[in-house]
Amino acid sequence: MSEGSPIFRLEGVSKLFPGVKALDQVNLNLYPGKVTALIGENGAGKSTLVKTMTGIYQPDEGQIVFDDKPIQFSSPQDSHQLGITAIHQETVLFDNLSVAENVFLGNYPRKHGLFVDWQVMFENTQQILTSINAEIDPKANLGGLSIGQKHMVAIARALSIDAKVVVLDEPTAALSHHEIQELYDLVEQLKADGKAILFITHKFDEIFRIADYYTVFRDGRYIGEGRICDTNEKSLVEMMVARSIEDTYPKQDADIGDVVLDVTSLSHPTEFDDINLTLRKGEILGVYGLVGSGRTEAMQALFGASHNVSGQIRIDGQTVTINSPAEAINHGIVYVPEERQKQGIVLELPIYQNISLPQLSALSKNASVDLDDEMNLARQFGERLRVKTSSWNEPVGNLSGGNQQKVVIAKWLATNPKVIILDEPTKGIDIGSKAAVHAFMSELVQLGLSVIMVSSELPEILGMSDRILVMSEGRLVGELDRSEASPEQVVTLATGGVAA
Amino acid sequence: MKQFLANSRESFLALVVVVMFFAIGLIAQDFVSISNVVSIFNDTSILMILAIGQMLVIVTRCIDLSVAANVAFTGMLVAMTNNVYPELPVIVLIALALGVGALLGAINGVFVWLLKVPSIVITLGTMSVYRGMTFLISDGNWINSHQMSAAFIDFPRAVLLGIPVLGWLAILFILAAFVLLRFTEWGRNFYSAGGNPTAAFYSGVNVGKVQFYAFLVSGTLSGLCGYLWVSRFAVAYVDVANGFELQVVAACVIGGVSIMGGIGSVFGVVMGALFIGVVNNALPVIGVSPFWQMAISGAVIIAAVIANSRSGKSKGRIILRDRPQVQTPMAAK
Amino acid sequence: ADDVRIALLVKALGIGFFEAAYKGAQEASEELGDVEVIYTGPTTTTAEGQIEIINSLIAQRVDAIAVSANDTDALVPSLEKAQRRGIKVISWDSGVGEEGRIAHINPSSNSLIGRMNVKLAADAVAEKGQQSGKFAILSATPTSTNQNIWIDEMKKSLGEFPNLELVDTVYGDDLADKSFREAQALIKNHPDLDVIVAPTTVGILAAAQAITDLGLIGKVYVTGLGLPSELAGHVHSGAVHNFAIWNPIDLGYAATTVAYNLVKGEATGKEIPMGRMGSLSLDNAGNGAMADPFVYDASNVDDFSSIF
Amino acid sequence: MTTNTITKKNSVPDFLPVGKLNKFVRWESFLVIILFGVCVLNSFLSPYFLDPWNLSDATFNFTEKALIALPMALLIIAREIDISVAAIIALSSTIMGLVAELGAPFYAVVVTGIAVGGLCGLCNGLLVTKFAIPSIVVTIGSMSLFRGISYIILGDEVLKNYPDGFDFLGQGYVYWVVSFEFVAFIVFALVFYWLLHKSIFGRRTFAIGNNPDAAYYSGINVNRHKLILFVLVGLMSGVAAVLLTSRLGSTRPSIAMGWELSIITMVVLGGVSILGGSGTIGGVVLAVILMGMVTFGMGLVNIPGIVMTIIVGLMLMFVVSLPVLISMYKAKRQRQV
Ligand SMILES: Nc1ncnc2c1ncn2[C@@H]1O[C@H](COP(=O)(O)OP(=O)(O)OP(=O)(O)O)[C@@H](O)[C@H]1O
Ligand SMILES: Nc1ncnc2c1ncn2[C@@H]1O[C@H](COP(=O)(O)OP(=O)(O)OP(=O)(O)O)[C@@H](O)[C@H]1O
Ligand SMILES: [Mg+2]
Ligand SMILES: [Mg+2]
Repeated sequence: MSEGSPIFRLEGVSKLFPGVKALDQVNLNLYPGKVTALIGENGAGKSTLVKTMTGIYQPDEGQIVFDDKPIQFSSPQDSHQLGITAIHQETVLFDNLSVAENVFLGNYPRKHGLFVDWQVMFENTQQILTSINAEIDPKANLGGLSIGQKHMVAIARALSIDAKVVVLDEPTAALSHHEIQELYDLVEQLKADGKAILFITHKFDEIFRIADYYTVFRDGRYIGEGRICDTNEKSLVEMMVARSIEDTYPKQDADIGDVVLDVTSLSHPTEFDDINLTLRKGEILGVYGLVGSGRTEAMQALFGASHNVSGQIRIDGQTVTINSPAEAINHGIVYVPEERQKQGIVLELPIYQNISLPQLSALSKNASVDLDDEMNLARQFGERLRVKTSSWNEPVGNLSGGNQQKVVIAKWLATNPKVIILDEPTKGIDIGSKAAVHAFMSELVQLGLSVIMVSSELPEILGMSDRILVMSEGRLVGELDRSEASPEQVVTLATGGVAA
Repeated sequence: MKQFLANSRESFLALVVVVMFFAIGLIAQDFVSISNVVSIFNDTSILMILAIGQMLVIVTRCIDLSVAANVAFTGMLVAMTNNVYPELPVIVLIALALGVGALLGAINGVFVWLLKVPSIVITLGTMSVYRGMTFLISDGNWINSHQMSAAFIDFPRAVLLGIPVLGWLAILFILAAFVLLRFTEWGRNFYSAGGNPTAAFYSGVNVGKVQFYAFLVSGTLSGLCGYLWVSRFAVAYVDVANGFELQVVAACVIGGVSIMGGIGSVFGVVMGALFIGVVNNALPVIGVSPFWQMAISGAVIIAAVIANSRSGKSKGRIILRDRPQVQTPMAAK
Repeated sequence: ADDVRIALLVKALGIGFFEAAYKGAQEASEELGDVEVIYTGPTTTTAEGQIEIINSLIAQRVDAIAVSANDTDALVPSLEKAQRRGIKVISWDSGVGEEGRIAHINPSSNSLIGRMNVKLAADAVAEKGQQSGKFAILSATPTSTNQNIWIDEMKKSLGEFPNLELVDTVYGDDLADKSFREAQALIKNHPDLDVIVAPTTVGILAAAQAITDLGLIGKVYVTGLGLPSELAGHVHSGAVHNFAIWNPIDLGYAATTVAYNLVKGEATGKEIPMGRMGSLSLDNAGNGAMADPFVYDASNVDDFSSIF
Repeated sequence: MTTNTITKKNSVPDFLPVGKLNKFVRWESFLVIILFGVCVLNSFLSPYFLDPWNLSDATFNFTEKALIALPMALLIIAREIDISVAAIIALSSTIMGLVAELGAPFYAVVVTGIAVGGLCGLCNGLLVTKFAIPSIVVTIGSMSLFRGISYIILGDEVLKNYPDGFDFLGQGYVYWVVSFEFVAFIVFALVFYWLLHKSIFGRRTFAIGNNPDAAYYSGINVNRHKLILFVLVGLMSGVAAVLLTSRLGSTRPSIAMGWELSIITMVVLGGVSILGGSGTIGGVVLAVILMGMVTFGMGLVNIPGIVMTIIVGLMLMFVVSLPVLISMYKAKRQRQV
C-alpha cells in the first residue's frame, strides 16, 4: 500500500480493562518522516494505544515491532530509551519543579557520571524552548505557567530526547490559533528530520493539513488505514462513526429576547480589567482569545469562583452579588469548566451522583437523598447527551475523556439554568459528539437559555456564535456580530491588532 | 519564582530562629554564647537527623510515624548487644544500628511499595509493633549506664574542633542530604515521585520504589538515632522517645515541607528543627512555668505554620501586562 | 480449694521498681502456697489503661486487686465496682481514694520520704565539704501525685536543714530527653547549684548523665530516689554520692500477703498480718506505712544492684 | 446499605493495581467474619467471656473512643483529619470540672463540656479553612495547645466535685446490663449512619473527599462543610469528655492521653480510606467492636498490654493489606488462565 517500510508497528494488540475491551486486535504502522493521524470517536481507544506504545500499559495480546524487531516494554523508560516519546492527552508534568527539570526528568544531563548538571540542563532547555518559539524561563517553576505554556513545556520535553517516534495525543486541544500554527511548523520540522509521527486529533482541518496517513479506530477495533490524499472528510467520518454527520455547526436561529445578563466593569487586580458584556435570552455569545488572555478567569469570576473581583452583575435587571459558585447556581448561572478532571467531575463517584451533585437539596426530602429521583434525572440528561456507558452507576473515571465532558454538561443542564457558560466545551470531543454538543446548544437557546461559549477554535466560534467577544491580555478588545465576523478579523483582534 | 519564594520563606524562618535566640538572650544573659549555640545544635542533632529522613518520606507523599518506635527498638537492641558483648567495637554497633533501622524502615517501605497501603496506616501499625517488640526483647528491663561500655557512651560525646561527634554527624547528614537531593537523579526522584506520581511514572520513575527508598533512609537514620539516643542519655528502656515522631513531623512542617508531597528543602528542615530546639531549650532557661510549656509550644507551631502558609500564597501569574507593580516570572526574554 | 487469685496491678509494665515488687509477690505466693499472682499493667502510665485492666480483672473474678495507681481519683469508680462484685481491693506504693480500697500500703510515710530526700541533699553538700548549699528538684510530670506530695513534704522539712536552700523545681515528665534538658537548664540558670534531687528514676538517671556530660562530677551531686541496679554506675562514677529507695521486693511481698489475708478474712479491724514482715496497722483512713527508705552508697550499692 | 458503590480514591494513578474488593466480599462482611472468629476464640480461651455483665463491662473500654470515631470517619472521608481529639477531651473535661466546682447543676456541666468541645473543633476548622493549612499540621499544634491550656488551668490539681447524678452518664445502666454509654453509642451510630449514607450532607462529604475542586465548582461550600465536620468532631469529643469524666469521676489534664491514635486506628480498620473519599459507618462500628473484643479477650487471659498493642498493630497492617493481596492474587490467576 505504501512505499517505504514502517519503523514502528503494532500487530493485533489488545488491552483489557475490567469490563471494557479498550483495544481489540488493533494494528498501526508509523513511517519515518511521515505523519500518521489516528482518528476515532471518544473512547475509541486512542489514548490507550498511546499508553501501550509508551510502556505505561502492557498489552494483553499482540506485539509491538520496532525497527523490524519485536519488543516488550516493562516500563515507560524502556520505550523512552528506544526513542519513543509522547505528549499525553492530559498534561503530566510537575508543578513544583522548574521548567528545565520538567523537560529533562528521567533523562538528566550528568556531570562526573553521577551528578545532575544544572547548568547544561538550563542551557539545553533554553535552546529547545527558543527553537519552538516559547518564551518561558527554564528556571521558572512550572506551577506558575498557564495551561498553554505548560503544553509548550510538554512539547519541549518530547523534543529533549533524540526521538525516532513522536506521539502527539490531541496536542492542539489546549492551544490557541497562533500556537497551533507554530506547532504545525514544528511537526513539519520533525518530519524533515525523518521522525515518525503519530498525531491524534478530532479536528479534520488539521488532519488534512499535516497528516500523510490515517488510521481509524472504532470502539477499540481497527477499521482501516490509508493515505490522506486518497480520501476525503466525508469518508473518514463515515469510517469513524459508521454513519454520516450532516453538519458540525448546526446553528439554528433562535428568538433573541431581553437582556438576561448584564455585566459592567468586571475587574480583577491582576487577571482582567473592565469587562462589560450583555447577554440576551436565546443568544450564544462566543468569547474568543488567545490562550492566556484571561477568558477563563473572567468566566470564573462570573461564576463566583474567583476572589477580589469588583464590578456589577445584573440578572434580569436585578443587581446580584455572586461570591461563590453556590450563589451563581442559585441565580441560574452555571459553568462548564475548562479543566474537566480537576473541576468538572468527581471521577470516583458514579455518573448519577455527579449529575445530581449541584441540586441535592432539590432532590431530597428531609435532608435525605431520594435515590429514584436522582437516577431518573441522570438517565434523562445522560441519555439526552448520549453518554456512552453501561450503567449510570458506573464511576465517571471509567469513561473516556469525551464522555466525561458530556457528564459535566448533563450535570449543568439538569439544573435548568438561565445562563450556561461553556469553557472550551468541545475540547477533546470527537466530531460526532461535537456535533451533538453543538446541536444541543442550539436546542438550548431555542428553549430560552443563554449561552456563553469560550472557545479557542475559530470554526466553532464563527459557526456557533450570535455575537463574538474577543479578549486580549485581560481586556475586551472587540465585539463582532455573527454576520460581520470573518476569521481574519477575529484573529487580528485577538493578537492585539485593530479590526479593519 | 516560586523557588525564590520558597527560599525566601526559609530565610525568613532562619531569621526568626536567630531573632528568637537573641530575644531570649535579653532575658537570660548566658543564653547567647558560642558554647550555648553549640549545645543547642548538639541537643537538636538527633531531631535534625530524624527530620531529614522524615522529610524524604513526606516529600514522596508519605509519612513515617514509626520513627520514634524504631529509635526505641534499635536503641534497645544495640544497648543490649553492648551489654552482652562489651568488647564489640562501637563501629560494629553503629553498623548494627544502621542495619536494624534500615530493616525496620524497609518493612514500612515494602508495604507502601508492593502492597500500596497508605503509609500513615502502615506506620501507625508498625509504630505499635516496633515499640511492642522493644518490650519483648528487653522483657521490660532497662539498660543503664553502668551496663554500657565506656566507648559506647563516649563516642557521640567526643569533641572534635569544639563540636561533639553527635553534632558532626548531624552536619554530615545535612550536607549529604543536600548534595543527594540537589545533584543526583536518585535524589531528584523524591521530588518528582511526590510532586506528581502519575507524571513520574510516565517519565519512567518507579514511584513505589522511590517511596521505598525514602522509608529505607528514614529507617536507617532512625536506627542510627537509636544508638545516638541511648548513648547520649545513657539509658535504654521501652518508652525511649515516646511521642517524638510528632516533634519530627512538626520540624518538617515548620521547615516548609509540604505534607502534600513534592516540596521541601534540607535547609528548611534544619531550620524547623532548630526552631523547635531553641524553643525547647529556652523555655526552661527563661523560667517559664512547666505548666505553660505545652501550650506555648502548641501555639508556636500553629503560628509558624500560619506564617508559612501566608507567605507562600502569592499567585504566580498576571495577565494584565500594564500593571507592572508585580514582576511577572516569565517576563525574562 | 481453688487458689486465691491476686492481681498485682502496676502503673505500667517495664518499670524496674515494679518488676522487683513482682519478685516479692512471687516470694509471698510460694510461701503461702495457694496463691496465684497475676502481674499486669498498662503500656503507658495512664488511668484509662488501668481501668481497662480492672474491667478485665473483674470479669475474671479475681479475688483481690492490689494496685499502684496512676491517678488517685480516676480509678475509684472502677475499684468501687470491683468491690461491689466482691473483690478485695488494696492500693500500694501510689494510692487511690479511700472509697476505692480497703487499705493502702505506703512504702514509707510520705513525710519520711520527703525528709529523706532533703537529708540526701544535705549529705551531698557535706560530701562537697561545704557548710551550706543550694539544691533544686527535678520531678516527673507536674501531675504525678506522690511526687507532688513528696515535694510538699520536702519543703516542710526544710526547716530542719537551715543550711540548705531550695532554688528551683522543674519537671522532666519522666522522659529521658526532657529530664536531661531540664537538668542542663538548672545548671545554666543556677551556676552555684550544689545538688539536684530527683525523686524519680528517669529523672535521677538523666540528671546524673547530664552532670557527667557537663564534666561537673564532684561539683554538682545528684541524688533522690532510684533503684540500685539503675544507679550503680553513677554511684561509682561519683555523679551520685548516695540515694535512697525503700525495698520494692518487701512492698510487693506485703501487698500480696495483705491482699491474701483480706480474702481469707484474717484481718482484724486495724491490723492485717503480712507474713515475715509482721503486721500492717492501719490509721483511720486505712493507710499503713512500712519502713524508712534505705540509703545506698558506694559501699553497699553492688550488693543490691543485682537484686533490684 | 444503599447502592452506594464508592470506589477507591483515585489518587493512586490508574495504572497501579488498586485494592478493590469484589463487590460481594464487602469490607463489612470481612469484618463480621473476623469478629465472629475472635468471639469464638475468646470464648474458648476464657470461660468468663460469654457473660453479659462482662461483655457490658467490656463496652466501657471503647464507647467513648467510638463516639469520636464516628465523626472522625466523616472527617477522614472528606480528606481531613483531627489528631487533637484527645486534647479536646482534656480541655473540655477541665472546663466542665471548673464549672462544676462553681456549683453548676448537672445539665449545665454537660452542656459546657459539649460546647467547649464544639469550640475547639471550630478553632481547628477555622485554622484549616481560613489559612488553608493541612489539618494534620494544624491539629498537631492544637493538640499541644488544648492540652497545654488544661495544664495551665489545672496544674497538678484535680477536679472532682461533680454534681449529683453526674456519675450516671458514664457508670449508669439503662436497662439490665445495657449501660447508658452503650445506648448513647448506638444512638449516635444510627445518627451518623443516616448522616453519611442517607443525607445530602453525606453525599457532599463523599464528593469533597474525592474531588474538592469539582465539589466547589458544583456549588458546594467546601470550606463551610469542612468547618461543620470539624465542629462535629469537636462536639462529639465533648460528648466523649462528658462520659469519660463521669466514668472517672475526676479530671486531670492528662486525661485520655494518646487516644487519638486508637481512634484513628478504629476508623481505618473500619475500611475508611485514609486518602479520603470512601468508607462506611457500618465498617467503623464493626471495627470498634472488633477492637474492643480483641483487647478484652486478651485482657481476660492477661496478655500484657504491650503485646496487645503489637497484635492490634499487626491486625491493622494485615487488614489493610489483605484486599491488595487478594486482588494481586486474582490478577495473577487471571493472567495464568
Ligand atoms: N484505566 C481505565 N480503566 C478502565 N477503563 C478505561 C481505562 N482507561 C480507559 N478506559 C476505557 O477504555 C476506552 C478507551 O479509552 P481512551 O481513553 O483510550 O479513549 P480515546 O480514544 O483516547 O478517547 P478521547 O478521544 O475521548 O480521548 C474507553 O471506553 C474508556 O472508558
Ligand atoms: N499561574 C496560574 N495559577 C493558577 N491558575 C492558573 C495559572 N495559570 C493558569 N491557570 C488556570 O488554568 C486555566 C487555564 O489557563 P489559561 O491560561 O488557558 O486560561 P486563560 O488565561 O483564562 O485563557 P483562556 O482565555 O484561553 O481560557 C485557568 O483556569 C486558570 O485559572
Ligand atoms: Mg484520549
Ligand atoms: Mg481557558
